[in-house]
Amino acid sequence: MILEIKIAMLVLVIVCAVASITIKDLLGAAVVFGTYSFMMCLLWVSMAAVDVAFTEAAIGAGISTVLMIAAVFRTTRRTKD
Amino acid sequence: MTAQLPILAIAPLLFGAFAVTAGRFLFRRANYAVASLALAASFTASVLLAIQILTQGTAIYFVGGWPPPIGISYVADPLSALMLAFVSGAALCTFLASKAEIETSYPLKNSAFYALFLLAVAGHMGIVITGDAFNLYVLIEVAALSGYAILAQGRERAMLSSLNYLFVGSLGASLYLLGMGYLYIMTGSLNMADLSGIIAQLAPGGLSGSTALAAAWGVILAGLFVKMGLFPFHSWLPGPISFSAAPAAALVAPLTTKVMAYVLVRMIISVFTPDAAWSLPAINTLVLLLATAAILYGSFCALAQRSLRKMLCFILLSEVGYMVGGAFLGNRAGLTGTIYHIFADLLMTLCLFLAASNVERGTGGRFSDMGGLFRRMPVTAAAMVMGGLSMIGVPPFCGFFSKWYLLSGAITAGSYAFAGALVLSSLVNAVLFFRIFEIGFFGTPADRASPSATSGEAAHRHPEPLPFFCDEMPAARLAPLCVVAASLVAMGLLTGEVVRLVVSAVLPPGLG
Amino acid sequence: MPELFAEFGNKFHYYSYFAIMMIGLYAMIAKTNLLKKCIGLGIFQTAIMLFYVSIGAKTGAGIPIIDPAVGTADPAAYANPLPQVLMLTAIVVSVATLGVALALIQNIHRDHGTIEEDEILQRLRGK
Amino acid sequence: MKRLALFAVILAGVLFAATASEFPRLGAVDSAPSRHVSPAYIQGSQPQTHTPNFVTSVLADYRGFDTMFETTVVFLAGMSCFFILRALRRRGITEVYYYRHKPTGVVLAMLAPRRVSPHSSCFERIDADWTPQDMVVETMCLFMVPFIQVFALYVIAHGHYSPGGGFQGGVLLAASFILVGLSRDLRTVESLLTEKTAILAAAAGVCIYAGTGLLALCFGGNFLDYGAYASFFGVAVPAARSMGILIVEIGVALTVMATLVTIYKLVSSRGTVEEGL
Repeated sequence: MILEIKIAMLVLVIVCAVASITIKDLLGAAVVFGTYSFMMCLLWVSMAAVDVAFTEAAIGAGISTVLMIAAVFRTTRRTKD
Repeated sequence: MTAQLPILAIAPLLFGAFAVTAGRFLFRRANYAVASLALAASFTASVLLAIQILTQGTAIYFVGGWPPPIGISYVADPLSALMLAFVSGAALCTFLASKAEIETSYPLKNSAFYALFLLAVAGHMGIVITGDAFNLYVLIEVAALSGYAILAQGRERAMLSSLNYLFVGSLGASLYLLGMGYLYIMTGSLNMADLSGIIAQLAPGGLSGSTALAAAWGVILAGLFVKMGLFPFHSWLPGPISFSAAPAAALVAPLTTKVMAYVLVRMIISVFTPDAAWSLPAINTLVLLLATAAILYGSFCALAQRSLRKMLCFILLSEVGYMVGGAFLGNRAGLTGTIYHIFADLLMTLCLFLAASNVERGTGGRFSDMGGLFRRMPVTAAAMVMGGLSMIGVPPFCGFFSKWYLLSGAITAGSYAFAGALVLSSLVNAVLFFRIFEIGFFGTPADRASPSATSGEAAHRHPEPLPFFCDEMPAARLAPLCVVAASLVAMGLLTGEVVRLVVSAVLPPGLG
Repeated sequence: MPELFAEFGNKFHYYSYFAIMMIGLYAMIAKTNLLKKCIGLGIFQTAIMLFYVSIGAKTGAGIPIIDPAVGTADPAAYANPLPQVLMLTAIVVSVATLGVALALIQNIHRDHGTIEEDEILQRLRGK
Repeated sequence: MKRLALFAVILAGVLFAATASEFPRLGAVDSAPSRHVSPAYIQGSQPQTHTPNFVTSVLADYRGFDTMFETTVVFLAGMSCFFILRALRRRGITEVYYYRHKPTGVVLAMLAPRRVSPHSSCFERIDADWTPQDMVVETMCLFMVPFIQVFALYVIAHGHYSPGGGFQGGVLLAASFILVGLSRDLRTVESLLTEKTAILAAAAGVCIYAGTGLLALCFGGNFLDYGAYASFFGVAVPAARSMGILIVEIGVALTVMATLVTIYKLVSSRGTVEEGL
């Protein structure tokens, strides 16, 4: 895989990680965390780890995000940090 | 069939857990019996395994028929076989002793509790016997995840402290995983025996020759310390154990910290080998310092507590300091003391927590409620005296011998601060327990507003002389407690045998 | 100096994994919101998985499924399957932990009406 | 506090970065992990287990014991959520059910013992926070469900030859149920896969895995040694291992599906399994 793309994906992963812990809206944070997982999954495809990427796409970006959104929906959306 | 014993010790727990889960819908009344049967089968298998290993020597079991390092292996050496028997025995005693409490603490959900309990025990037993570093991580998670769930039910703060435990525990397990990643990237193997050989090749003169291996050791230590609650990482430990319902605390408190200390010893003996593990003076000094601090911190915080279970939690913290400190004294006596203390402390903690749950049920957990304890609950109080004396370190009990080894190790190593902390902590323990004994023996019985007699309006007005066995628990709860208390003495009397057959058998012969 | 740059170029991905790990750790230590802590834990665990998966990568290697045109004579033609298997396990463990954490958080919200840790502690102290 | 945490974290990061000096560079073919154990998997997978996908053979056979405990962890997560969150209804608590009259849109609130028959043609039960739903979204989502499930079964069954296997297939199966829950309501999911069925299926899945392992003892193999079934199936050892892998993958998929649906149901309804998202 081309190195520049890999670097770009790493940067995106870091940006998503920072964004998901700084966003003050928990629903937004949960969705950005899903994006983070999906970026991570792309990075793993670039490292030839297709099984792991498949699992991460299904579990990390799919089910985890749904569970987290359900929890936000049943608790509260606002936070002060 | 004897070759299959290592797996037969764990399989009953797994199948028992699945059976009680299904049993919630199929044979609800028999669930308690099924769960105890699974625990008893597992205990039998592990005792048979321990006898076999102690007479015939180490056995290695290839799971799936694949030889290591390709497959996963179970290593039953004298240390792990005896520890396995102790863990399953402790779980069986806790389970038998707290039948009534499980049924009242978790109404409608007791089948789920049985399943979680059995899987927690299976996880701890797997940690003890596995010979594969990554399998250890998965088993740590099995043990921890069930622990988070069963500790969550209890008084109002139980949920929050259990969640805190979940965060810290997952962090610790992740750090262990990271440390294993360091080892894997340097060696390419995950099997403990294989790892040990490759590490000896890569860093013949000790870990200081390789930054990555030294870092691996540091990260693994950090993860294990977080999991076992050594001093600066202790904040998660007192909360869940003191706020949760009694059966969960009596299971988790004796097992978790001891099994993690066992993993530490296993890492020193089987993965890094003692020479390499002790080859970094900076880590040794730091860890000894932390252990000393943990002993002092635990002891002094225990002095400030007003309730029995909280006090025991802080004693637990100082005991972690004993085990970690002994493992890093850098000599044979210290490591012997640590290994012996893992067994001794498991028994002592189990005895005290079982007694404490009886006391809490009979009179209430605060010291002020415990007046007249010796008259009201003589058997429980006697067991508590035995546990307390062992914790202080009075000779016929096993607590004395572990302290003896640790002290001699500390003096050989010239680490007088650690030796001083050990002695001081014994003194503090004496103060703590004699204070309880004093309240229990000379204190006046509080009004009988105990859980068993809350409607005692009449008792207020006509205080009658208390009958002898008035509040004592039924025999089903006392029998396991008595067995554990008796084993404190038995373990103390058999110290020589244990050290000769178990500890000397696993320590490398050339260890100074 | 050029050696230092070359060293950095060879190792930059390790540095970025540690950076992601530390972002997660920071969230777990400094954030008071319990869900944010969950997200921090997730980030920390994923960074460790990334570290493992990168161990298994090989330059010019294909995915770890037999390609009949290549055969298995040369192991360097396939990525290392072992770290991938380990991380499959770790991913599943992390979602299990997340599920339990969310269940606990909901119960905490039911009991205390908030999921900010400092507010809950204040209320408990107030009682 | 935050500054201190930031400082500590940066310090730890620098310490970690300092330890990276001895690591092999990314993609090194001659690093220790590439040379030591993994070639045995790459070269042994096809002749020993008849499985071209190394990840599947390592996951379910060479290191099948890890995977068994991993499945146990999933099962444990489901039981933990049930134990922590499930609000089991006791008698004597009154609840309100809401029913919507379809032709007019009038909503009835009824106290618990009384309820409209679930088969009523003109009333439908709705959530307390019900909002009008878009028919297009609902219909399309329900239309997708069978395709997702067929793909999930393909992923499970084809795990030997392509990326995928029990976990991924199980997650996809769970996702199909969750899609129903998101687009329709939780009661439809509950009627498709009741809590009792889900818990029994989760236990059965792990039992299939552990039972496959334990049964091997009867045929003279070690725990999880699928090769011991060769005489039973009447095939060669590698083929027996391949079949064993398939059986345990099915168990894994069953557990993962049932557990994830259970967790979703509990988390989205605050433990009552009455009203979802």
